[in-house]
Amino acid sequence: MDPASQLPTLLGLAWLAPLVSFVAILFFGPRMGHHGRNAAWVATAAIVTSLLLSLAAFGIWLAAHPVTAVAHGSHAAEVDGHAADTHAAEAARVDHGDHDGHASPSDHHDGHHAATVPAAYAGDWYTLYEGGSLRLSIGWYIDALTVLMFVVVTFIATCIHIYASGYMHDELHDVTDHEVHLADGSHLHRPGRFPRFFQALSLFCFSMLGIVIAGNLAMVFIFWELVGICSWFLIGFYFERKSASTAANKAFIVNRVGDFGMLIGLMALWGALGTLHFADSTAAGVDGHAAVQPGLFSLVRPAESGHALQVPDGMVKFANASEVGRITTEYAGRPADGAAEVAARVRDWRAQGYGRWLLFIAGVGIFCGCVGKSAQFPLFVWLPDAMEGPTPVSALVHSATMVAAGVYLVGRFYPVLTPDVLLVIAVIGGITLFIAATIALVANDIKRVLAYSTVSQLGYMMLALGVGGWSAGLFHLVTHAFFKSLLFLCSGSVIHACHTNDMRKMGGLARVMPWTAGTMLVGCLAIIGAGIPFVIGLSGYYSKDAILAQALSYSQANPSWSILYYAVAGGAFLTAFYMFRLWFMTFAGTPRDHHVADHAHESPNVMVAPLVALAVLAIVAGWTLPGGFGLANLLEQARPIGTEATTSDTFLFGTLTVPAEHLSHEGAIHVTATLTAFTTAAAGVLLAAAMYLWRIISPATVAAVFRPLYSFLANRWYFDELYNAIFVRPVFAVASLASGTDRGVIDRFIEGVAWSARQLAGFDAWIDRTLVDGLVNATASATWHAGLELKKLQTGRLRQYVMFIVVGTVALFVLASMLFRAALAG
Amino acid sequence: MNTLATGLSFAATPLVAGLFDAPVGVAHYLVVGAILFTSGVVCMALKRNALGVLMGIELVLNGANVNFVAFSSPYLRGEGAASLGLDGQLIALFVILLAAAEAAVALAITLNFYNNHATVDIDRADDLKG
Amino acid sequence: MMSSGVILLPGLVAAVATAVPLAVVNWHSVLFLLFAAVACACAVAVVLADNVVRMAFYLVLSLASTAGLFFLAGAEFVGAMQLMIYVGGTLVLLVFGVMLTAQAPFVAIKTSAGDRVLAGMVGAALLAVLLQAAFRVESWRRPAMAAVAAPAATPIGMALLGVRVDEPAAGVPAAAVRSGYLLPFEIVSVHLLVVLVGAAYLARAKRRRTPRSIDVAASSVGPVVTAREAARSSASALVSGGGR
Amino acid sequence: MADLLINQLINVVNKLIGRVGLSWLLRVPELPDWLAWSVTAVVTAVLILNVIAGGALVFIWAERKIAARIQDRLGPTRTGGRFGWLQSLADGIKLLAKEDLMPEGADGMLFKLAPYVSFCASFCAFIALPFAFDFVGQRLNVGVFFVVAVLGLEVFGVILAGYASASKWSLFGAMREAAQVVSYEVPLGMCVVVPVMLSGSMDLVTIAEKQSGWISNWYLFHDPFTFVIFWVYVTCAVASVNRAPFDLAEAESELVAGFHTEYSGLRWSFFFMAEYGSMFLVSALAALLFLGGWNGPIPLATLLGLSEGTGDTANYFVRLIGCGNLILKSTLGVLLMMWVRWTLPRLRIDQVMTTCLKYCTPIAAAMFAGAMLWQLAFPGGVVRGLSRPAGEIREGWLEGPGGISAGRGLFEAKPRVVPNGSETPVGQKVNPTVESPVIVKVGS
Repeated sequence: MDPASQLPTLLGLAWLAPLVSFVAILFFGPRMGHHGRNAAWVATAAIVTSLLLSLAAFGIWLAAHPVTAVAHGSHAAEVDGHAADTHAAEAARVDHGDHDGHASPSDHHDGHHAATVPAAYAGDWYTLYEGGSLRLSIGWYIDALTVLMFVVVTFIATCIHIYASGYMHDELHDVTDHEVHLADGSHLHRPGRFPRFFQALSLFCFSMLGIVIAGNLAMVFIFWELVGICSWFLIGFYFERKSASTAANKAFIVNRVGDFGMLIGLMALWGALGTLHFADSTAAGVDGHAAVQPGLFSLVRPAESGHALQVPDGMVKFANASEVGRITTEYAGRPADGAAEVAARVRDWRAQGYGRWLLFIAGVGIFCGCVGKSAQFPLFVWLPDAMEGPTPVSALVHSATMVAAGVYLVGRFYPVLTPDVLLVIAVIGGITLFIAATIALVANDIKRVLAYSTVSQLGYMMLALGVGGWSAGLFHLVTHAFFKSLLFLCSGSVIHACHTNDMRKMGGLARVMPWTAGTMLVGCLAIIGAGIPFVIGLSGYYSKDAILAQALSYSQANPSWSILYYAVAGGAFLTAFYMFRLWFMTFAGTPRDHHVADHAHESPNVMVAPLVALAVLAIVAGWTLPGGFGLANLLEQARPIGTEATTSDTFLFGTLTVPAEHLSHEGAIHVTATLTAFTTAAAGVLLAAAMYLWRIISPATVAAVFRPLYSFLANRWYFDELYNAIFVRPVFAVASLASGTDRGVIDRFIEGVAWSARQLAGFDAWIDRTLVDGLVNATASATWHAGLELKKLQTGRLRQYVMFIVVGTVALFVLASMLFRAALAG
Repeated sequence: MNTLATGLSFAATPLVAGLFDAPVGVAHYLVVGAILFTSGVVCMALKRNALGVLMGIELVLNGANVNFVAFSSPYLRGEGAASLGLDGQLIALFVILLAAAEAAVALAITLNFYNNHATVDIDRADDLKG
Repeated sequence: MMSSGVILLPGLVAAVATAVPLAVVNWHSVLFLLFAAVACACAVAVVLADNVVRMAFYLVLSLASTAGLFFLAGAEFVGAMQLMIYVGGTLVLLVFGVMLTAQAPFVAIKTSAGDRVLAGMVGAALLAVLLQAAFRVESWRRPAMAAVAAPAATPIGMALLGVRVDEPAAGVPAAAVRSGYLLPFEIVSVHLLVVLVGAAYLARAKRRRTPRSIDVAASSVGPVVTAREAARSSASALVSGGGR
Repeated sequence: MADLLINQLINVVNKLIGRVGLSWLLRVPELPDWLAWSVTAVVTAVLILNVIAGGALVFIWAERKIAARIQDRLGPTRTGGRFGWLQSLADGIKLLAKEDLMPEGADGMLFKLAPYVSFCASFCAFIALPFAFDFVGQRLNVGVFFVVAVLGLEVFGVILAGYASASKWSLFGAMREAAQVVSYEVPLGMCVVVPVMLSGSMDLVTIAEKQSGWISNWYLFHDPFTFVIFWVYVTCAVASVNRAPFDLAEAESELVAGFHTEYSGLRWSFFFMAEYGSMFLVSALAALLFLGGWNGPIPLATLLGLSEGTGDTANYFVRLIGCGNLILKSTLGVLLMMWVRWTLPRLRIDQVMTTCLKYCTPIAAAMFAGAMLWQLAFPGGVVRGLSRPAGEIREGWLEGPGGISAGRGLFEAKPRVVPNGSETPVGQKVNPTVESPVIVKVGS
């Protein structure tokens, strides 16, 4: 069995299957059955195919790299590393054998090293462009994380496809959109767009999988943008609705802002290092045999430095270009010596700190992209509005794919991030999680509550990554993907039943739709991390505890940043509160609006089935089986090199210590974190129950008491207004100024030119009319009168004409004989 | 009578003698052609009857033909005089053909004229006079 | 006119008898004079006659004797052509003359004396010019000794097919006269076809209310009606005959 | 002494007879040129006139008898013996004795001239008609063309007559005849063109010579197309001489007597002679064009060794036989016309036109094209001439090496010096001493 050659093939096929269905639906969608009914089957078949392929790849991976309990400590790490290393080595051999892929960043010669080298396979399918040092290619980078993400994404996407094929059935016939009011007051009546929806869905899955499998940053960026486009399609699916189209545009534009930063990061990396590949790659050298070209990871964490993070030579030289230039001119004659000289100096320069800024900027830039996609603090405003899209879209976008993309990229790019960048990430995540949670407290739209919870959960992940909890963050990403998509689908089925998003109209639905209620309860428990401490819990329990513990250890390591820990704790409390507020308001108690409650009903099985599946996963996803098999340990296989040890660094924000993650499993920290999480969550749930279940405290009075705070939160911290004031208005002002200039100055000038031209033409016309026409008319009239005179000659008497002819002929003869007598003589 | 005849005869003697003993040359034909031509022209100029005009045309063409044939004839060819050779006869042929065509069309026109004006008097065909 | 002719002829005969010793009479010249005299006399008669039918009769005689002249000149094919086509065409002229003008008002459309005088003068002037042009060139007067091939229709046919098999006339550069006549021949044939169609179209029997001619005819009596009916019955055939 | 005398006598007889073309007068030295010419012309004209007049007499009698037989009568039986063979002579005397009437209001001059015009037409046509090799008034190299053209002139007199005798019957007849003749000349011309094409000459003598030999050399049997077109020719010929069933010009049932209603006596008899003359003419033309001319079905003379150049007397007899041949064939043609006349009913004018424009013309055109193609495909006709030397199987311009040049040779008499145009085509052609180009060809 040869994973190095099989994994890329399997995952590549899994990646391309949605593309096939996209193309098929794009061209034949409308012809697929009545109103394109079968498009759903095509898309579902495609995504199921890729799910099966991903599962196969998962199995192969597990067979190749059995998951064992991670014994903490360097010794165990060494063993594990040894195992992984051997695998990588064999993989690399095979690769070099058939030249279609290239080995992991684990260089073969540093066999037994203190650090564990994650098992990974990298390679290129196709090279788009190769020039200078830049090589853009469609390639793969496969490690445990990739495989896991594939399974998660395709699984959730499958559920959502099935769910959507039921949810979107309205689009199968002509639709009257009651939210769109035409000029004549009537409602928009349009044909259904069933195939288009699945077409976009397939493209979305394709793009997301592309990001996951991407082998270099350029490819990541390409699919990054593709995801943006798809989100634009899907959020704006009801583009006739003003709100939907604005939401789509908003999401797109806000993402552009992030992507701008990402572009900066890409430029910094490529300009300084000349490559965008994660892993080492073998470029065919001039002499034909392969020459290993180091990738980003091995550049930033070279093996000879024990995989410790250091500013790569390229960046140092780039930062100190003036010196380099001077030296090269010095050794004009002998470039070899010049290169040697520079190489000799690099160490000193690095010590002087050249290039650190560059590395920082690169990290922050890439993170900017993630901020946009993952809706982090400055740029999270698009996500709640994105709820305008159909609910399956919300589920897909906000659980597994789009927002996950940012977190995934940070995780993937982790080795390159310096502690300073990590701190930035952590702070941003903290702010995000707190703001979003607070807003979620007072939101009444069921989907918005979920949206803000998503944002805050993403903040959790970012914060986890920022404080060094690599596996904690990604673990939460996976679990969150399950239960958040579960929650969305539940809310979808609720909306589907009540035809409203407003929780204040709901209540007491648990009786009419028990399955939804139950599954949604599971989801809520999972998201608040409920569980019996130290014994067992839902998936959220494990991931959240890991985050909390890591935050705690980080705050202990850097006391000045302990605020992060409190943010996490508070966030847990808020999360518990608003989630159960949602559940109580929706399902518990008595119906507030009978008219809604009466025709509420349980959703069809095709929608319930995914709920159950997801609920099960939301429960068990976090468990670690005896023998050590579990997501957490699986992720450990992919832990970036050089991050398992505590690292400390001094740069921008003083000295920062990123504690090793396994430290957070030490007893003290672990216990504290678990208890904190439990208490906060319990408190939140109790408070929610007190306010919405037992009605001990009246929400109204609370709102009245904290009126200003309430309105502040209800207005979402006035973020939209803020951006409106900061960005939108100035832009409008500039635009109006420009248009004013155009209208006032340029148009005036042009009109002036036109006016003068018109005057000139008028004069010209006068000349034409008087002089030229006069002349022509004079000629004409002269001719006319001449004709009148000559007319008399035409008497209409044929014989007269004959006479004229004869006389003329005779006259000619006579004249000729007189004039040319000589000629005629002969 | 007799006096007139004899006087005429004496007057005509040199001419007639010349005509008789001089071999026929191109000039003789040309004279015939000229007479035909002239009488055709005069016919056109005199006849008020459309058919008369047509006949005049025929005469004119015929006179021209006589000239052509005369110039092309191998027997009348003068000393070193340029001769049309066969081309003269060919041209005469074409003239005849086209004369026939012309006669057809002209007769059709005349018939129309007669249908519309109930006459063939071309002096009444002045509807378009200036 | 005829009376004066009656007087002149014996005069001429007498003149011939007195002035010309029969021994030197040239047979060719005699035939020429005969034909030429008939041709010219009939041409003049065409001018002088008033009755259309007679005019046509004289015309036919004139043309026929012209054909005779052609025979004398060795252009036998042209002569035959003349007889066939011209006489055919004139025959149709004659028929039309009968049909259209056999009725009292049209038998003779008189021309005013002034016109006659004027035309006579102009004609005389033209004749004078032509005659003096005819006698101007010396070499046109008397023929020379020349090699003569028996006249043949063959070279004409070949020339019409674009091949020249006749030897060039004396004193003419060969290249100048050797052009074939295939293209003109074709053009003329197409032209004749077009004329046929066009004439048939122009002369077709119009299906409109009885034309004025009919009214006029109805008022008149006698053979007129019959003549015109004959015209109706055979208009197309006659026109096609003319187009031959 | 005596045998010398006898030899002299024989020579003289030979001269006299052999030169029956009458050009022997020219050979008499003391005879002035102009007298010789005029005597020749007069004698020729008289001969032709006799042919016409005698023919008319015979044909009138024949017509009477045939009509009678076809109508199951006896016809003339008394005048001149039991066959009434003097009947037509008696008729002639009666006609001469009749008074010549001219209706009032007739155009005198034209009324008088019309019969002679008609007669002149058919008379002139005879000038170019060869009765045998060298038995021809004036041999023209456009003989066929000339004959057809002049034949067309006959209708002229008819129209004049119709107009001049101010009678609607006459006018009707004239108009009908004009229409009919003018339109029938088209297919007639096409039919005539076919033999011309085959023989490559318009000279009737040449055409006839080309058919010498066995009967299979007649153009009638040259190929299927010529066979068909011969009958087209017969139809058109009958129509162009206004014989029944095409005799609308003198449809006695409708128009009293057509164009000659008003005529009587001698003038009428001239019309009559003209008619019979042209009947004979078209028949002779048919004989010359299709039926081998004066060549009998069996080349008797050739078998007897009496070919050209074997003495004047022999030539004379050969040609006399040929003349008899031609007259026989022509007479048969005339009799055929009579047979048709008394058998078929008269056509209506529209039927006449239909026959001409819808049947004769297209068929003639198609046959012409067919004959042309046949000529290109297998020159020489269906059956190769049986008795003719190979060199004689000539088909117009297809013959001889170098094609056209050889063709030209056919008519290429030696260029002769013409002193002052004194000798003209007319004179030169009458002179029989000039060897025929055809013979030159065959000899060489």
